[in-house]
Amino acid sequence: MSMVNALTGNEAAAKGAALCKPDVIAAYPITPQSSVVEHLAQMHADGLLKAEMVEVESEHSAMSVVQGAALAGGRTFTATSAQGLALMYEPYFRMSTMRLPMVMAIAGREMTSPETIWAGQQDSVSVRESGWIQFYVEDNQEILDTIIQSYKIAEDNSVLIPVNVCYDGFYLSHLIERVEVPTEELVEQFLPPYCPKHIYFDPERPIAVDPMFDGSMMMKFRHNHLEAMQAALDVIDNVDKEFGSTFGRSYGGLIEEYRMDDAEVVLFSIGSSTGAGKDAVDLYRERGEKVGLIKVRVLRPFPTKRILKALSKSVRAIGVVDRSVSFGWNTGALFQEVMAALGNYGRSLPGISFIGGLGGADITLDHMTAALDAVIALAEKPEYGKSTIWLD
Amino acid sequence: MNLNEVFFELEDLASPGLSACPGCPAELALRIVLKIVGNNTLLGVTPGCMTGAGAVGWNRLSGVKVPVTMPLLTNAASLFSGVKRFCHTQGRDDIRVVVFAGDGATADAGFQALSGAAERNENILYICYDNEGYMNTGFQRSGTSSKGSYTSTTPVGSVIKGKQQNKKDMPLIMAMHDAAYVATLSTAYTRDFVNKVEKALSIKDGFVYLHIFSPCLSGWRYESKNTISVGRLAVQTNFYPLYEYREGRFTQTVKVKNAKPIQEFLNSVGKFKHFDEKQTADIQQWVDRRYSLLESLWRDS
Amino acid sequence: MKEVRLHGRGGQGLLRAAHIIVKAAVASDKFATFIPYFGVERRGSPVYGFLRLDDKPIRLKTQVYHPDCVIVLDDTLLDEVDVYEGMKENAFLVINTRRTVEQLGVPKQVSTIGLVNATDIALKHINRSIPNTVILGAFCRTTNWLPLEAITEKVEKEFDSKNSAACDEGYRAATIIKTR
Amino acid sequence: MIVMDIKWISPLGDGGLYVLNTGKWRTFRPVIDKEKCTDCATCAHYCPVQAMRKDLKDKDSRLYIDLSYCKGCGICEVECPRKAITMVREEVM
Repeated sequence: MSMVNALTGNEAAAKGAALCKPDVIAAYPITPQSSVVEHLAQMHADGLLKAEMVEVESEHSAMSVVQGAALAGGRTFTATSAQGLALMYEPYFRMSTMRLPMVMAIAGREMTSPETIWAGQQDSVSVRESGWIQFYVEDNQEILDTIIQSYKIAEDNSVLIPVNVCYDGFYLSHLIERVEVPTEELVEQFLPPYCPKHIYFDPERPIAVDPMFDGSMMMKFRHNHLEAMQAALDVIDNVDKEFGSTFGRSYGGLIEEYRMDDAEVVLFSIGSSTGAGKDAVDLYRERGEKVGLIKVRVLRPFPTKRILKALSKSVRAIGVVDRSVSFGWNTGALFQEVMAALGNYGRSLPGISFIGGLGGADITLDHMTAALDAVIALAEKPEYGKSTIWLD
Repeated sequence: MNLNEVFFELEDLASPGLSACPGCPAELALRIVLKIVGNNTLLGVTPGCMTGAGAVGWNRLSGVKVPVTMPLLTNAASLFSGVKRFCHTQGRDDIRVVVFAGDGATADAGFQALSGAAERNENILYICYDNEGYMNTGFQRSGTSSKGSYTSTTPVGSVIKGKQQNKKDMPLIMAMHDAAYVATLSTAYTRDFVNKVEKALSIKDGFVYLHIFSPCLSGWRYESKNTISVGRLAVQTNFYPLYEYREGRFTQTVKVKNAKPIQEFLNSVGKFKHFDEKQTADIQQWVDRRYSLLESLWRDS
Repeated sequence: MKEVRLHGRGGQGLLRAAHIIVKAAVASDKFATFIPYFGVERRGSPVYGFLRLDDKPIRLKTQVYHPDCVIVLDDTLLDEVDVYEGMKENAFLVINTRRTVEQLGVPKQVSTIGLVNATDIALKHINRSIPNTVILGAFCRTTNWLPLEAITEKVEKEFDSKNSAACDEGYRAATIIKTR
Repeated sequence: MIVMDIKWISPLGDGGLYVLNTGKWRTFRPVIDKEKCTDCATCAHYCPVQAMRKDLKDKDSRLYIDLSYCKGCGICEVECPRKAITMVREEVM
């Protein structure tokens, strides 16, 4: 049924978006996301993409154009990186708080300074409190598949929250590999048309959208938004299962547990470094070490319960490999999230934060094995408050 | 359209009770525009006086009788480009998409989005009501504040007296984007005002920009009853000439015979009260220079 | 898994050559990945990239540090880049050069060298000094990892028949030297 | 407490029209001198709240002011070409 192609991450993102038949697309090129815009423009020029393509003058306008289209009831798509995301922050925040579902791909790039154009997750990780759902994926197939999943999640009536599909710049955006591209018919069968019933911007129903609200109303909206985020936890898992039965591929939903049975030492990964992490786990399993890996696929909403469940009683220590930093914590960002999730439920495990891969630096197999060594040592001699280890 | 029809027959689509200052010409402009554009409209009103006055609404109430939303200060033109593009995908090109924006949302923070939308020739009607400053938040300077104006961020001190730079000329800038239609309007010239809004609506092939001179009684310091006369003086002194641009041609629409000295306009509002002879001469020189540029455009096209 | 590092200069078509290898591998039901590593996109500056080939899915999305094969599209790079860095034992080297093997300073762990004057062959077929499709032929011949037909078919599809003829000549013209 | 009423998901002004009782703002109210007024409608062209009314279908209808929302700005007094409108101090109600 599906076509097997060799696609770059950016091509996979463009193809995934096109398969979902958005009504309006607006995007502005930025390294390393640029070829997403180029591929979409080419498909549009070839008549293969029926969407309105708006060639905006900035990311701020890209997010604004799709916001207007979403406000009026359309399905929309855009993509960006780093400075582009920073520039669109104002309408970006508004998109989620107006509860306008859409999908935006982020080809992750380190934030300046020093000046850089290369990979890093600081851009998207920094905006994790903006009310969007955020996926972090591992390979190009997952980029394409997650974009399709994301429309279904975003548009679910119990969710209605926009979704970011984040993939590491260059390490995925420019990586070319085998990707199965499903047929339009199959995607159509999986993803029903978007018919918003919670927002109207139509002369046939003349009401204001987003007038000024007082504080008490604001609390109610935020409350609802937070509840919807929690509702999304189940929706994400279920959509992934449904995706699996339709397309034959699934990703574990919120998290992927890799060789976690009887694991005593667990490494957390996020994004494209997961592959190196899995290879490292395989190497250590071959020598009889009881190690496992949890790939955090969704950073928002945070998959607290899935993580708690995955960390069975046998687990004695954890390590978290971040491609971003948490200024002020002196650790990576995901590390703090994981630790907070455990602490809130009275689970206490010694852990180490690993920071690597900033500004295009590689997170290698050697880094992952070194990280495992450090966590194994920690499990043998448990200790809290361990210093962050920089993978350089 | 007959003016009696506009003022006594067409439905006022704004709420009858908006909290704009008594005598505010922007409120008048909004009401006239909405009457003419009619019900089949999607309206955007940028953060500023008119949203402060309740044009978008409050809590679960709406300020006008057409669908309305408040875009950001920075993105009215692009957000409504998206609205219009989506309407197009639905085969609903008949829906008018109108932005009613202040000068901050137009000439300053919102300028990039505006310029982009005009360059793409998006099929929207963008209206700027220019009260020469951020009047909703306490009369701060904007790019369209005229030179020498007192504003709360360009105060009159013992050394520096008012804004030090000239007004950003938005209508000419937008004409140079080769927008489908550009015009300057004043609520003091009703017939011209109505003609231009009607003409704007007749243009369906691209970006339309209307610039409305909108004196501000609180920020500029004059009595509410003088709103119209202040606006009229701006035209009669050539401070704010009324003209339009369409398909490469500039046309003066209200001719001023024997223009009055700028002093008369300056005297009509408090924000120029501190002017000495030199400041008056400077602004007169600016007015004359710009008017002769416009004259050459009108003459040559 | 076979790991390859490619070296070239901007404008020599390194990226498209690597894409062709990946596409040919995928079309042959194999797995392949390629990550380019480049800075500012400018002609003439050194560029490189990392290719992996395997019979099963490739999870590693990292740079290649210990290549089984190094492909060099321009021998002038030898003077400014350590193209041989980290090469494995019994590694392959495919190089566009008019020099003799003795002039290349090949490290001892390299066991098979494919020499090809790709620039002249490219000039002959496509009238431009873009050696990428010629080097693909030489790569097939030197390593024997992929069938030539799989590559030429993709070259013809992505470029044209002149380029597939250039690729074919690259295959035939390559001088294969076994050092052990 | 889970609030998931569909109405409350996105902020909508679906409760009707927002109307302030701006008629209460006045210190002075406009009064038309019917003798002087020629029904030229200049006042209507300039009234920011559009309070001037006239029934176009009735030929005998005269121009009048709907004071419900008139804020008493005084523009009509200044702009009336016949000086037919006067602002007078509001009575204590």
